[in-house]
Amino acid sequence: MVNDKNSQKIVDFIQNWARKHSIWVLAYGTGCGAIEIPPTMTSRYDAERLGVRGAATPRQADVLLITGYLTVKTLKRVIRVYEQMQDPKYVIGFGSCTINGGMYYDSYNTIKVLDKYLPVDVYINGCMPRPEAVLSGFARLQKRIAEGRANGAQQYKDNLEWYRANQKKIIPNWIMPEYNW
Amino acid sequence: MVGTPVLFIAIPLLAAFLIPLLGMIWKELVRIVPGLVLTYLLILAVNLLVHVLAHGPVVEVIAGWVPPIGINLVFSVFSGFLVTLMIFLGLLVWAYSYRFKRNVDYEPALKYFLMLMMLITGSVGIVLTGDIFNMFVFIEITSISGYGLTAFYKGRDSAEASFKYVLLGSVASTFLLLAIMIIYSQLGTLNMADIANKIHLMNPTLKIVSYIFFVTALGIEAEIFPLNGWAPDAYAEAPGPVGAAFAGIVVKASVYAIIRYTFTIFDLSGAFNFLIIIGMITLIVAETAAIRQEKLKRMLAYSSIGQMGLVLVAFGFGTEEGVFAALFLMLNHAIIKSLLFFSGSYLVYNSKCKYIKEVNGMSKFLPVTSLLFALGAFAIVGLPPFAGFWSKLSVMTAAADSNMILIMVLVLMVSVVELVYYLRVVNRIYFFKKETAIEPKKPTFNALVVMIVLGVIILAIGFYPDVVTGVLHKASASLMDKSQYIHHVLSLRQ
Amino acid sequence: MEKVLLDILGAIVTFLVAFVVGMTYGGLNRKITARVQNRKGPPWYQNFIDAYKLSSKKSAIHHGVMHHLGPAFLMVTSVMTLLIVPVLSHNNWFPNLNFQGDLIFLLYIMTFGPLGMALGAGQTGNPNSAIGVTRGLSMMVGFEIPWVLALVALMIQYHTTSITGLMAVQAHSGTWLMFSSPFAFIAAVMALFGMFRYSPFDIVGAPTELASGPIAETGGKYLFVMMSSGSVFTFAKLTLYVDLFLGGADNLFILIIKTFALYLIPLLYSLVSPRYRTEQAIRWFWGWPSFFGLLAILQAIIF
Amino acid sequence: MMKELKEKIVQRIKANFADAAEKNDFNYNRLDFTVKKETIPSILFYLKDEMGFIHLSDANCVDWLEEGELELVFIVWSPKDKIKIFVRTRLDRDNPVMDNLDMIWPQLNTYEREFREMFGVQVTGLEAPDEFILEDWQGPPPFRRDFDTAAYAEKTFWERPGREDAQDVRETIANRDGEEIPDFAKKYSR
Amino acid sequence: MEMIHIIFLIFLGGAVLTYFSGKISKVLQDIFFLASVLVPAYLFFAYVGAGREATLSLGGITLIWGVNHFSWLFSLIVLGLGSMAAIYAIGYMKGKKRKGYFYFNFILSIMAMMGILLSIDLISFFIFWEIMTWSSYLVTIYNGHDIQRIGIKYFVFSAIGAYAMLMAIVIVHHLTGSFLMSSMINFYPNMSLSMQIWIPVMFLLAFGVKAAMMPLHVWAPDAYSNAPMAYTSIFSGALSKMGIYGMVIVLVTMINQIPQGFWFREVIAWLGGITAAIGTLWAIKQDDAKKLLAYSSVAQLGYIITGIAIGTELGMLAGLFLAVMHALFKGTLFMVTGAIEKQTGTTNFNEVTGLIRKMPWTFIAALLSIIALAGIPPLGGFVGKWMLYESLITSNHYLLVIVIFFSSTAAFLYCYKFLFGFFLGQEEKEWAHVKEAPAVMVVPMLIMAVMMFVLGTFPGIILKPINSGLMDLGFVDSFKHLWESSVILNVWGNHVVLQPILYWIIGIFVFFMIFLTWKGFKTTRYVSTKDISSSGEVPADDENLTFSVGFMQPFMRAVAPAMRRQIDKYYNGIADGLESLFEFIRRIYTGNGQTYTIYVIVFVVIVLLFKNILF
Repeated sequence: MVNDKNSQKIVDFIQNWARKHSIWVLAYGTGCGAIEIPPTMTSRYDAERLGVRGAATPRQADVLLITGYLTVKTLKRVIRVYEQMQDPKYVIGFGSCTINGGMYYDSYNTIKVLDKYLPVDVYINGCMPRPEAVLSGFARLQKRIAEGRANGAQQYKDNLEWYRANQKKIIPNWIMPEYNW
Repeated sequence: MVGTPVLFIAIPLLAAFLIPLLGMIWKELVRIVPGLVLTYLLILAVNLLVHVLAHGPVVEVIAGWVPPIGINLVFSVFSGFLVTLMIFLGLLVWAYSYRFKRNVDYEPALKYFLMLMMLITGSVGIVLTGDIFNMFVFIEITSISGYGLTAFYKGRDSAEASFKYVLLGSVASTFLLLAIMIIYSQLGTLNMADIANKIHLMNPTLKIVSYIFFVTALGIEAEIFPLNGWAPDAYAEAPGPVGAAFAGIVVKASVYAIIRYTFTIFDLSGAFNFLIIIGMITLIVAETAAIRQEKLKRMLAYSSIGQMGLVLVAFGFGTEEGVFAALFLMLNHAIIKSLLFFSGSYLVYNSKCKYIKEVNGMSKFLPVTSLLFALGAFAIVGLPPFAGFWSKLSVMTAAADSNMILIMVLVLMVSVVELVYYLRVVNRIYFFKKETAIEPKKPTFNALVVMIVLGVIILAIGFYPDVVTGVLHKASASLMDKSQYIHHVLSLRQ
Repeated sequence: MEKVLLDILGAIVTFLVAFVVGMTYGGLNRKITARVQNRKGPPWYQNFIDAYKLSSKKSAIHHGVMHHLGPAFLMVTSVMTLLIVPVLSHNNWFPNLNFQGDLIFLLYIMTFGPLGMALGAGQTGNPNSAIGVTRGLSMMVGFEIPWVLALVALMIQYHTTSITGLMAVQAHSGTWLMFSSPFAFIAAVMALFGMFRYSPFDIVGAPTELASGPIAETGGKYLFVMMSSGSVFTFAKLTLYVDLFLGGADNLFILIIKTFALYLIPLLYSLVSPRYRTEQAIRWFWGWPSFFGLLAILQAIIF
Repeated sequence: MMKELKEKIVQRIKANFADAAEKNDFNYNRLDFTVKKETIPSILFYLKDEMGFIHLSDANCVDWLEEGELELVFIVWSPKDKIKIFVRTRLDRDNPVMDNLDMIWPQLNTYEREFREMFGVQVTGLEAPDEFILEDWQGPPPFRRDFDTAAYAEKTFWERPGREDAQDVRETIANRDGEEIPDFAKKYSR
Repeated sequence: MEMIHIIFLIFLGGAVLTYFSGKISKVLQDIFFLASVLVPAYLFFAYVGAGREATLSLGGITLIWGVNHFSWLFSLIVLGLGSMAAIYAIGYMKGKKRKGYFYFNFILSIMAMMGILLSIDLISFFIFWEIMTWSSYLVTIYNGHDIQRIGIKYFVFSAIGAYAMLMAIVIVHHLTGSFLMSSMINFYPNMSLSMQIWIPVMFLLAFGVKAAMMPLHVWAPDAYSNAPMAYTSIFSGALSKMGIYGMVIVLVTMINQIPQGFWFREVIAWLGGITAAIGTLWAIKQDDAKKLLAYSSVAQLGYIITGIAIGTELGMLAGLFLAVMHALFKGTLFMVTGAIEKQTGTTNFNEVTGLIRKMPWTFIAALLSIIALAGIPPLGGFVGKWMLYESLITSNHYLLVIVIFFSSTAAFLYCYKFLFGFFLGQEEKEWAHVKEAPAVMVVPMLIMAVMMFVLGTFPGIILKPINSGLMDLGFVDSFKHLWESSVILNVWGNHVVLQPILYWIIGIFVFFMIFLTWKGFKTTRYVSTKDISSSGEVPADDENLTFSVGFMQPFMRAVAPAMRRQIDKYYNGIADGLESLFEFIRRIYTGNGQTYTIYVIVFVVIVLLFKNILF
């Protein structure tokens, strides 16, 4: 029954609908962006009405929200957290820093292009993006999930070697466990 | 072969005097002769005891003068039992110390065995004699050989201990003589049976005073608190086997004397309670003092004093059960304390100060000795199935039957204290690491045999007490039967 | 055999009802919380979506057998509790395991799951999980005291240790135990705060401090089972309280009204309370609630 | 008052440390001494133990590229006198070596790790993990002035295309999503 | 020569043979050891039934041994647990020093326990009681000189108890003229009131020490935790039950005969309850498994004491059932601890972690025992707890039930601590080499674990002998009235049928187990315990992340006021005071001859002064 293409479609549709309306966010507060999350979640903007909800650990989370610049040191942790998340999982790059380095474009220790290292599904630009922008980002993610296009995790899995190479380029002492699925 | 009681005094005395002469012939005879003599005496004593058990006490008159004028020796079941026990212990002490100081030279061995024989003679004499002045003489013989044995090592400490013994011993002689004088002035007789017969004629105050003097004098020998100041030092400074001899022979004889005075001669109603009180005080003070001792032999000495206190308490019940318990206790004490002294002196053989802490970890080097010491310790605190349990049980039963609940509580509490200090030593032997650099001394073969024999006896009595209870019951009955004693002695008049 | 099959069928029905009602309560909880905080809040069916999403996660990890089976232990507790508690008074659809359901049995079976889950949490090796578990178990010792005091008061007052017995007492006298044994009710409700682990007693799984504590390593289907088990357990507990104190229910509608009314008490209390530390929570439970429990026992002995 | 106090302190330090070059033209409660590298431990000890400058406010390193030297600055503060003293010393830039000083103030340990990692100062006797802030660092010490940050970043990290011409991305975004740029926003776009 | 004689002879001879055969061959020693425990056990169950008697006359006293149903029940505990522990000990003692010493005392302990149970007269009861004491003492100090103090504490407490019992025995002998237990019991109502109070008190002192009843329990945690684990399993499992055995006899057969007995039982029941609470609280605090289990034993014995002190039929059933269960699960838990000690060399929770994948069978045994200990259905512990609560409530002990329940709930804390500390948590590199314990150790544990499971479902298996034992003590038959083979009931007619519960629990468990395992089976994967979500940090191999120090800190903070007072301290104060008193007495002997002479004079003067009072 599951092999049947149409029923698979229906199942996919329902699953994507559920995923779309239940987004558990692991906010990795690496930079100044972390301060934008509380207003997004609380009364003023109330992201919970979209089904967005904080998750405490990567094991439970659906979305990894990277709020701000990543140094080499934090990148290592972010990769680790991402790999611990359960499939399906999504990444939101938050703020200019994740897109092109932002104001840290010439810093000696800050990565500038996040999607070389992790498969980013949605970028939210701005420095800082306001909660409206964050909500818009979540809406965009929901849209992509519903359309089945939010397949960053699949992309990561397929191109693991490329991502690894990029990661290892700036993290020469690779001591992390291998990503094994 | 049924001998006569006089042999028990004559033969060892003779042997004691002959030893120096024989030593001139062949040095080894000094060591051999006492053993032969004691073996012979033991055979004699056992035979006589068997005879006495069957036919009643043997009374022997010396030099043909019948009592109450002459001197007589009484071999009743009670005294016979004690004599047998003493001679047996004497034999064990001899066997244990056969190779004693062998390598040094001839003179110490000569003195040692001579004085040992004298000690046995005196003690046996105390038990056998039926005459109070004669008893005084034997007590002096015992004491003097005791002084000598205490000072045997000729060191500063042993001389001091011996001097204390002499000091208190002379006080004892004084009081004993005083008491004898009072009695003789009142009743005009020195024969025990005769005195017992006439004691009601005596002035009550003088009777009490003389009894007190007797008890004081004999109490010094019998280690009653507070008269026993000499004892710890003497035990600690004398050679190990001598400690056993003191505990097993001298003290027993003195206790016998006290008991004889209390039970047979005097008719004081408060004497039994008096015995209980002084016995109790002795027991408590000695056992509690023992727990804080730092030297092994001193600890054993205090333990020995405490046991004697318990024996007095048991006698003090005044019932036949009490006497039975006391005799059982004396027997066990003689055997077990000897074993403890024997094995304990090997545990601290080479140490200078004989500290308890120097026995640490000895079990690795002296397994058998340690085991026997532990056996002795377990037995003396009265753990079943070893010998000590049965005597403790009989003491308790006797106390309960006399309604002495408080005494029971105290005795048992003191037993706990006793348990603690013995266990501390045993734990040190087995479970502590050896810290001091003292070289352990392997026991000689004959010592080992003696200790094993004692251990076997302890186990035998523990598992099957019937081997001794029969004799003990008869002995206690014979002590309780005062009129029979008087009758047997005085019937010789006719 | 037929009876067993019917029992199983009844159990499944009960389970489904409990699941739906419990999940709905969870959603309503979120909605009410949001409204109190002047938010719009998620829809009431949000919990169903979350549960379905969790169950449809494509992957899951475990740290060993105990971790793998921990949710099953938890589920056994929830379902067993549910099956022993009589859901409706006179209804054949919920025959359950009403073997004179015993309160003492219930007290113990209710600890089976937490212990099993604690073992699972322990095997993850995550220090946060272990810390959360110790806090949870400690708190359990806290609230069990007033809870047992209340139950013992009921048992000795009405001479029965079974729930059906207590229900019969209420049916017979016509008064709810909540009125005839008010102190026991107060103590039991205060203990309920601890059982639900809502604020102020939510230090067990404090998300920011402990990374949600015992479930820190649990995701996907495991979390789904735990979540459903929690919902079922919520319903079972509330039904138990309704049976004990509110006279039970004849039909589902009344049951839902009663349980929801009861559910609002800890819920609303949680909305206005900050968080207690563990020892504060324990002492709180050993304070007023236990006092009321003792009063209940006194009342039971005297009357 | 303050001046007298400062004068006294200067006198004491001059008396004890002959090589201390003093610069005392400040109006504030501040003194400034430049000493030789070897004198640093003793002067710091002296200030802390004898003169009541028990608080280490800061320790810093300055790269004097033109003079070929690194300057270490220790700022100590006396809560009693309310005076702070800058103690400076110069190290050879090519071979910067200093002694470990964290026995004076334990917190100096952290500063010394920073010197080591960011300026390449060799601290002899320092017991601390090798990495401080920069994990997996491969380049030269980044706080030296001859370190070309931009070049290093360009070499090590990817640059997103479009960045270099500094063009406003909003138009692009607007075009892509079919949005209108509001009038008020247009003035910001170039 | 009765079979009972033969059994004792085998024990004795076996002990000696075992001791000396060690000099010849270690294997021979093991064989002798096993034989001298297992053969008497077989002989006992095969040939000795209730009603058999044997006598031995010693020292004018006739020792009588016999079996009734009640002692048969306890023999089951002793010999059953003893056999298991003996098999286990073979593995545990392998390669250890002083095996002969250990085996010797092990056999003697079992012999002594059997002797206690078979004794009909008080003297043999006392003899075996003392043999049990010293043999267990000798094993307790097996581990060396650090525990000398502990051993002596144990022995002193035991000796005080035993001597109190000895006093009671000789007083009874004085009153009745016989050493028979039955004559004591029959004569008891005719005694004076003070004797009616003191004799049970003195007996209970002895039994309370062995049963670790508050405030006599202070020896137990130290002694239990320092004995070799193979022995502690019978020390805590069976030896402490001798105290319970005696207590039952005293409480039920003697005290029940007088009206004041109610208060007696009340006091004992409360002491039991407080013991349970205190033992539990202290168990939670421990960081060492042995200590934890030791305190836990104290607590569990508290339940048992409460149960039998209540004295109703259900209470007795509960107490005795818990006694059997306690022997099973505490025996197993000590064996588990021993196995872990054997394999890792330590039993400290702060050191050992994550053994579950290395020692799975041991874990299963531990898990089942812990579930039984915590009283969670469907294992046997629940049945006992259930009956205990029912009996407490029906006999109007309302506050006591709260105390018991508190300790029973708080017990979860240490239960979890035990399992977590050893088996769960991070799998550290330090313990990567650990292997499962040898089969000879694992099999006894598993057998006992299975027994717990069976007893949880069919408690009737053990309730039957308990019932016949209680009938021997004068209770009415409670079959069908309080219990059936798999049903327990209370006096209000409420009953729990255990089998369906078990089926339901297993059924639901299996269902969800399958659900969890099957659903997304292929994408479910195992990850190591180093792979945890710790804020993205990657713990290094040698980095110990296990949380075990200060494990129950929050709870301990909550109950801190209750734990400030330790009974131990009072005892230590008494001991120190006594030692200084003894030191004072010792100073009477000054070592000065003149002083001694003065003593003599003073003695004579005093006696002469008081001569009129004395004589």
